[in-house]
Amino acid sequence: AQEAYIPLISKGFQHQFWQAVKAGAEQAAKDYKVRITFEGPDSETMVDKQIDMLSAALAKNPQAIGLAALDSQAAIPLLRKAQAAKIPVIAFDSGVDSDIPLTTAATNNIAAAALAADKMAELIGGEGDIALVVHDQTSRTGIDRRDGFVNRVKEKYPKINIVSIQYGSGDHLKSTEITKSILQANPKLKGIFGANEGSAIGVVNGAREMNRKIVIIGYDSGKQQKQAIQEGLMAGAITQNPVGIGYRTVEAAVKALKGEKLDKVIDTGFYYYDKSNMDDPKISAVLYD
Amino acid sequence: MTPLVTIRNLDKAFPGVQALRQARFELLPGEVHALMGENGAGKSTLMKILAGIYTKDTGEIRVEGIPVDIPTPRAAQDLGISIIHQELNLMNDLTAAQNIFIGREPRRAFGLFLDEEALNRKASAIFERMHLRLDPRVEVGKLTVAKQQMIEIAKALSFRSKVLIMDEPTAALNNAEIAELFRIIRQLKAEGVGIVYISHKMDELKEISDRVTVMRDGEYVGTMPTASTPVDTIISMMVGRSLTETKTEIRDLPQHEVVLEVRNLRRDPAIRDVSFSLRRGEILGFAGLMGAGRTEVARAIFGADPIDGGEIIVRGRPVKIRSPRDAVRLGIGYLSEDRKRFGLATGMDVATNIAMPCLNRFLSLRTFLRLRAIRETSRSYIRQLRIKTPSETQEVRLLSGGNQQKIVIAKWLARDCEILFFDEPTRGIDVGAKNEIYKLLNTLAAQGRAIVMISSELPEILRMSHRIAVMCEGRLTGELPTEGTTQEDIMRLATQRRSVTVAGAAAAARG
Amino acid sequence: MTTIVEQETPAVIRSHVFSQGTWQKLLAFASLIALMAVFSIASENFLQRDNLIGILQATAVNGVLAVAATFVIITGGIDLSVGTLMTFCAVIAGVVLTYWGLPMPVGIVAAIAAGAVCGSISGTIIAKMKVPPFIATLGMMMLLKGLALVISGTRPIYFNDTPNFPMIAQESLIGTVLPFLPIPNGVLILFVVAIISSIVLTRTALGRYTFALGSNEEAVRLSGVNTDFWKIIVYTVSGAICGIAGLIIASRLNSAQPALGQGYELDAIAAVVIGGTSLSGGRGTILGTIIGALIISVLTNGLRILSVAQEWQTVVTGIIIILAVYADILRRKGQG
Amino acid sequence: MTTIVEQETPAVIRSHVFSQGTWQKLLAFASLIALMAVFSIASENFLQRDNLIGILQATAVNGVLAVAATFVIITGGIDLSVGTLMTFCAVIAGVVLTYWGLPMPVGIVAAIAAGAVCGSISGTIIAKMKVPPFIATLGMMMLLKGLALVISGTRPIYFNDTPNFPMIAQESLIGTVLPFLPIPNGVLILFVVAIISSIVLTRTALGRYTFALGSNEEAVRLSGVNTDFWKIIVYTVSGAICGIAGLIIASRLNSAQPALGQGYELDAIAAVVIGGTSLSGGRGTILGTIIGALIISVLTNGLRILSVAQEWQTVVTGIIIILAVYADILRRKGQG
Ligand SMILES: Nc1ncnc2c1ncn2[C@@H]1O[C@H](COP(=O)(O)OP(=O)(O)OP(=O)(O)O)[C@@H](O)[C@H]1O
Ligand SMILES: Nc1ncnc2c1ncn2[C@@H]1O[C@H](COP(=O)(O)OP(=O)(O)OP(=O)(O)O)[C@@H](O)[C@H]1O
Ligand SMILES: [Mg+2]
Ligand SMILES: [Mg+2]
Repeated sequence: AQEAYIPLISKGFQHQFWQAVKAGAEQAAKDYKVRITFEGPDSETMVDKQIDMLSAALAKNPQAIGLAALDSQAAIPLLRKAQAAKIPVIAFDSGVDSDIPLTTAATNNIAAAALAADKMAELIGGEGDIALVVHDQTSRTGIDRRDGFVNRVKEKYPKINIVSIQYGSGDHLKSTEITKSILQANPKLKGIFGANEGSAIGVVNGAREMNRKIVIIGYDSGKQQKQAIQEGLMAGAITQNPVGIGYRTVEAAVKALKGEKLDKVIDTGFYYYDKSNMDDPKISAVLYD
Repeated sequence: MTPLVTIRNLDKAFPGVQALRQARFELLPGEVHALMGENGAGKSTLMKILAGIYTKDTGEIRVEGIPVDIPTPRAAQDLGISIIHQELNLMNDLTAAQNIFIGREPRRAFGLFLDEEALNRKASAIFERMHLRLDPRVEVGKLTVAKQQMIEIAKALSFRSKVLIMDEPTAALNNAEIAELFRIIRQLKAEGVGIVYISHKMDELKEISDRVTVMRDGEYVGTMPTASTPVDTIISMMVGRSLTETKTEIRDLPQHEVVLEVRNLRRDPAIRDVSFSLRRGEILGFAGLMGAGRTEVARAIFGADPIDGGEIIVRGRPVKIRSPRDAVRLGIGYLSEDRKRFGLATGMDVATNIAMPCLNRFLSLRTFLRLRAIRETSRSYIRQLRIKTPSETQEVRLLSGGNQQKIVIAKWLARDCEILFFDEPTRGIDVGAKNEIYKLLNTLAAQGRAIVMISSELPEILRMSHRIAVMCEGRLTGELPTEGTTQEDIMRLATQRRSVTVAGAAAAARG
Repeated sequence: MTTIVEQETPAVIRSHVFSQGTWQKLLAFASLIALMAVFSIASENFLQRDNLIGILQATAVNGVLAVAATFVIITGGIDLSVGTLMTFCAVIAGVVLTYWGLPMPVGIVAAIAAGAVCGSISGTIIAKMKVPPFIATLGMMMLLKGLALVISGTRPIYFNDTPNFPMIAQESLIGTVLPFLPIPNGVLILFVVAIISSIVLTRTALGRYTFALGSNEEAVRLSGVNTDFWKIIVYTVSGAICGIAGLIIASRLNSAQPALGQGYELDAIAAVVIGGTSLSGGRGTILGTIIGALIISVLTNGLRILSVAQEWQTVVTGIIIILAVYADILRRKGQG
Repeated sequence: MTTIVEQETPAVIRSHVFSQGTWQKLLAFASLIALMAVFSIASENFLQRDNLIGILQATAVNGVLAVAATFVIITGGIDLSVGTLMTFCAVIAGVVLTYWGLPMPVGIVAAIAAGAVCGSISGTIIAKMKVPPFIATLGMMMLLKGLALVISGTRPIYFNDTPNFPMIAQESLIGTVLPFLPIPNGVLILFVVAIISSIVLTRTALGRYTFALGSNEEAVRLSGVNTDFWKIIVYTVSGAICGIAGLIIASRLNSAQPALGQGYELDAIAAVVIGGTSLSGGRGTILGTIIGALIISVLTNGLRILSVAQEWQTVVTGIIIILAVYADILRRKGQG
C-alpha cells in the first residue's frame, strides 16, 4: 500500500529550532512509515506566504496536515477546505483559533517565559534593571515570550525594572549590536533575556564584546548556547522540546488517520536548564546542537 | 598607388531597412575623399562598417589591397582606421584627457598604476597641435557641444592612423574652428593619411576635398574629382533632381507688432545684459562664436534655465517664465542644438515625439489619446518634411541624424507656436532638406510667426535673416540689417571682446 | 519631383510589424508555458483546477504590486516601498473598519487614498527634491514599515466586525455565475487592475508621459510638459494600486498584519523585469508584468508540489529567474 | 589662426576645482557630524570611547559590503547579492576549516576565492548574457542563499577547532600597540579594504574603466576597450570583497550562520548612495561610501542608546536617510 503523506507547514525552516522539529517529525515518519514534507516561510512575518504553502500542500492530496500557524485566523478558510475534504489537521507550536485542528502539540510559551522571568529574578536578587532582546515584535512566539516574561515581572517583582525591549529578527549580528547599545545606555544593567536562539547568542556576544558580566537567560538550545552555559557566560535557558513537538505532531496525525481519539492538547513541555542539570538525560534529550 | 581602402559590393540591411545596396568606395593615401548623400543615404552606415561598429552582410573590404574582416572597433584600430562619430560618443563623467586615451592609458613603472601626468601632458600636446586651449582635466560633461566635438577630433587624431573617417565633424563647429580643422586635415594629408570626409556643407566640400563619392538610397552613384565638378552636378547626383535656391525676401516689417521683447536679461556668467525685440513675421538671426551665449539666451527665455535678472515681454505683457511649460503656453517654442540630449526621446517612436509638445490637442475627454489623429498628423509631417523613415512607428534612434533633426522641427511645427527659437536648425541636414527647412522658415515667417534663428553658419544667417543680432561673451555686441552686411562685418562684432583685460586683471588679482 | 521614401516600404514594414507583434505575444508566454509543461509532467497534482486557481490566487497580491511597480519602472524609477505601503494601507483599512467601526466602503476608499497620498509624497520627494527614487522609496519603505507598526499598535488588526471583508479577495463572483470556474475575487481584481492599467499606459496622456519620462525626461521637459507634475501623478497612481493590493492581502488574511511587507518589493520588481520591462525606463507592458508574476507563482507552486527541499527551491528559483530574463533577451534579439 | 577659448579658463578651473574639493570633503561629513552632535547631547552614553569603537565595529561588515557595492554601482550596475554572497563565503570558510579541518590561511583564501568566483559568474551573466544587473544579482542572491543552506546542511558551522579564527575581526592589533585605542581588527580590515579600493578606483586602469563603463559603456566599447572583460573583473573584485566581509562576520560570530544575509544588501546600497555615489553610474567615491556606512551605524546605535521604540527607530531611519541624501544634493547644487 502507498504510504500516507503528511505535509507539515511550519513557521520557518532555517532556524535550528525548526530543524529540530523537522528531525523529530522525520523520526516519527520513519517509525510510523508515513511520508512527510516540512516547509515554512523565510520569516515569521510572512503570513500570506504560509497560506500559499498550505494551499500548495492541500493540492498534493495529503492524508493529514500539520500546521504551525503564523496567524491563527488567516489560515481558517483553507482549514475549512481541508475539513471539507476530510483531511485531519494537527496544529503544532502554537494553536489555531478554531476547532478544526484535532489537537495541538505545543509549548506554552507564556508559561515558559514566565519561568525565565522567575529565574532572572532569582539570579539578580529580585531587584535592578533588566532588558529583553526579542526576535520578533509581531509573531506569536515573539509576543508570547515577551509578554509572558514582562507580565510575570510586573506581577511578582515590582523592584525589577525593564528598561528596554528591542527586536533583532533573530539575526545573530543584529542582536549583538542591539545588546551592545543596551549595555552602553544602561551601565547598571543586571540581566538580559534573549527570547530565541539567535537573540540569546547575540546577547552573549554583545556582553562578551563589551566585557560586561550580567545575568543572561536564553531560550532554546544549539551548540553555542549550550557552550555559553557551560562556560558560565549564560546563566541558563528555557528549552522547549522541539524534537518532541515534531514527533508528536506526526504521531497524532497517524493516530487521527487510524480513527483514534486525540486529546485536545498535547503539552510537549519545557524546562529551565543550566550548568547543573544540562547533562540530566531528561534535559539533554530535548537539547539540540 | 594601392588604395588605402577599397570597398566593393557591400550590402547591409537593418530590420525593415536596406541601408546599403552594392555600395562602393575607394580611398587613396594622402587624399581627402568627400562622401556625400542625402540624410539616410547610408554614409554613416558604410563608414561604421569600415570602423568595425557594424558588420557587413555581404561584400568585400580591402585595406592596402588585402581583404580584411573588421569585426570590432579594436580590429579597425589595429588596421589603422579611426573614426569621428557623427553623434558624440563621450564619457561625460571623465575628463577630456581620460576620454581621449580611454583604453590606451599611459602606465607608470610596473604597469599597475596610471600615469595621470603623462596622460594630461599627451592630451595637452594634441590640443596644442589643434591650437585648442582647453584644460585636459576638465570634465567633458560640463563642456558645450562644440568643445565636445573638438575632443572627439582630438581623440581621433591621437590614434595617428592611416585612415581617418570624419562623419560630419563640423556640424557643431563655427567658422574659426572649421578653419582650424581644415588646417589639421591638410597637415595630415601631407603626411599621407587618407581622410574620408562626410558633410552636408557644400562650400566645405570644394575647399577641402580632392574627390567626391555620391551615394543615394544606399547605392553608389558615382565618384568625381571635386575641382572639376560643379556643385550643382553633385547636388543633382545626390537628390536625383536639381534645386532652386530660396532667398528670403525682406518685407516691410516695422509696422508689424513686437511680439517678444527682452530687456536686460542676465544669467551669470553666460548672459550679460541682453536686450532685443522681435516682430511678427520676422526672422532674427543670432550670430556669434562658440560659447557666445546664444544658446543660453534662448534657453533662459524659454524657461529651461533660471535667470538672474531681466524682463521678458510677450505681446506687450511682462511675463514670468519659470519653466518651459510657461513658455510653451505663451506660444514660445525652442529647438535645441543638441537633439539627442534635449530634443528627442530617442527610444520612442516618431509619432510620439512629434506629438509630445501638443499632446493636449490629441486627447478626447482630456484623458484618452486620439491615436488615429496622432498617426495622421505625424504622417503629414513625415511627408511634408520628407522624413526618411519606414513608418511613424519607427524608433527615432534608428533614423539617420538628419532625419532626427527633422523630427525635432516637426514637433514644434505641430505645436504651432507663435515665437520660435531655432538653435542650429540645419545642423547635420542635407542640402535638399536644408532648402526645405529654409522654405519652411520663410513660410512660417510669412504666416506671421516670429523666429529667432541661431546659427553658426554665416551664409545661412545672411541668407535667411531679416535682421542679425551678434553676440560675444554673453553680450549683444550689435545688430545689423541684412542688406549690405558681409561676413566680415559679423565677425568683427563677434570678436569684439571686452572681458579679456578685465577678466585677466581679475584672474591676476585672484592669484 | 521624386519622393525619396520607397513606395513599398511602409507595407512591407507594416506586415512585418504585425507578424512580429503576434509572434512576440506568443513567445512572451514561452517561458511560462515551458515551466507549466515541466511541472505537469513531473506531477499529476499540478495541473488540477484547484491548484491552478491556487496559483492565480497566490499571484493576486504580487501581481497587483508588480503592476504598481511597472508604472514607476517605466519612468526609469524604482519603488522599494510597494510592499510596506501595501501593509500600511491594509492597516489603515483595519483602523477605519475595526477600530473606528466605519462601514466597509469607507475602509476601501481610505486604504486606496492612503496609498495615493503616500505615493504622491514619494513622487514629490523624487520630483521636487530630486532625491533618487531608490533612496526616496527606501526611506518611504522604512517610514511606512514603522508607521504601520505604530498605527496598529504592533498587533494584527482583525476584520471580524466587517463580515463582508473577506469577500473582497476570497469569495468568487465568477464562481456564482460559472460554478466550474470558482476564480476568487482577488484574481478578478488583479485582472481588472491590469486591464485598466494597460489602457492607461497605452491610451492616455498619463501613459504617454510615463513612457516619455523614462525615455528622456529632459527632452520632455523642454517640450513644455510639466514633468514634475506627471512624475508625481505616476507615483500617486502606483501608490493607489498598492492600496488595492493592501485590501486584497488584508481580505485574504482577514487581518492587517503590520509586520508583513518587506521583501515583497523584490518579488514585484522581479515580476516586472521578467515581463520584459526595462529598468532603465521607457519600455514595458502590463501583459509582460502579469506573465512575469505568473512565472514566479508557477515556479514557487510547482517546486512545492514536487516537494523539492526548501533550500533547493531557492536555488532553482534564482536560476530560473535569470534564465527567464535571458530567454526574453534572446527572443527580442531574434526579432531585431 | 585665432584661438577662441579665453585665456583665463584653465587657471579658473584649476583653482575652482581645488577649493571645491576641499570644501566638498568637509561638507560630506556634515550630516555625520550633525547626527553625532544630536546624539551626544541627547545621551551622555553616546560619546564614550567604547561606544564609538562599538559603532566602528558595527560598521565593519556593512562598510566592507558597501565598498563592494560601490564598484558595481559606479559601473551603473547594482548588486543585490552582496549579503547572501557574504554568507556563502562564510559557509565556505566553515566547510574548509571545520568540516575539512584545513589550516586557517586556506580557509581565508577559500572564502575570498569563492567570493571572486561567484562575482565573476554574476559578471559573466551580466556582460555576456546581457541580463540586467538587477535580475542577475537577484538570481544570484537566491541561488547563493539556497546553496549556503545546502552546503552547511542548514546548520551553523562553528569555528571551535580553529582557535585563532575570532582574531580576524574581534581582537585588536592596534590595541596591543596603543592600549588606549583598542580598535578591533574588523575595523582595521574595513579601512585597509577601503584604502586599497580607493587607490584602485582612482589610480589604476580597472578604476578608470569602472567609471568609464558607468559613464557611457557604448563609447568605451567603440574606443576598442574590451568592456565585457572589464565588467566581469569589476564584479569579480566586488565578489572578493564580499568574501572578506564573510570572514569578518564569521569571525565575529565565531560561526557561519547560513540563514543570515538577506536584507544586508539594502543597507550596503543605502550607504553607497548616501555617500554620494550615483546609481546611474559614472561617479562615486569610497570615502563617501564609508561616511554613508557610518551615518547608518551612528543612526542605528544612537536610536538604540536612546531606547527609542523600535517601530519609531524605523520611521526615523527612513526619514534621515532621505534627508541625508537631500542634504548631499543641496550641497552639490550649492557648489554649481
Ligand atoms: N541601427 C539601425 N537600425 C535600423 N536602421 C538603421 C540603423 N542605422 C541606420 N539605419 C537606417 O539606415 C539608413 C542609412 O542611415 P545612415 O545613418 O547611414 O544615413 P546617413 O547617410 O549617415 O544620413 P545623415 O546624413 O542623416 O547622417 C537610414 O534609413 C537609417 O534609418
Ligand atoms: N552646461 C554648462 N555648464 C557650464 N557652462 C556652460 C554650460 N553650457 C554652456 N556653458 C557656458 O556658457 C557659455 C555660453 O554657451 P552657449 O552654448 O550658450 O553658446 P552658443 O553661443 O550657443 O555657442 P554654441 O555654438 O556652442 O552653441 C559658454 O561659455 C559655455 O562654456
Ligand atoms: Mg550619418
Ligand atoms: Mg549654441
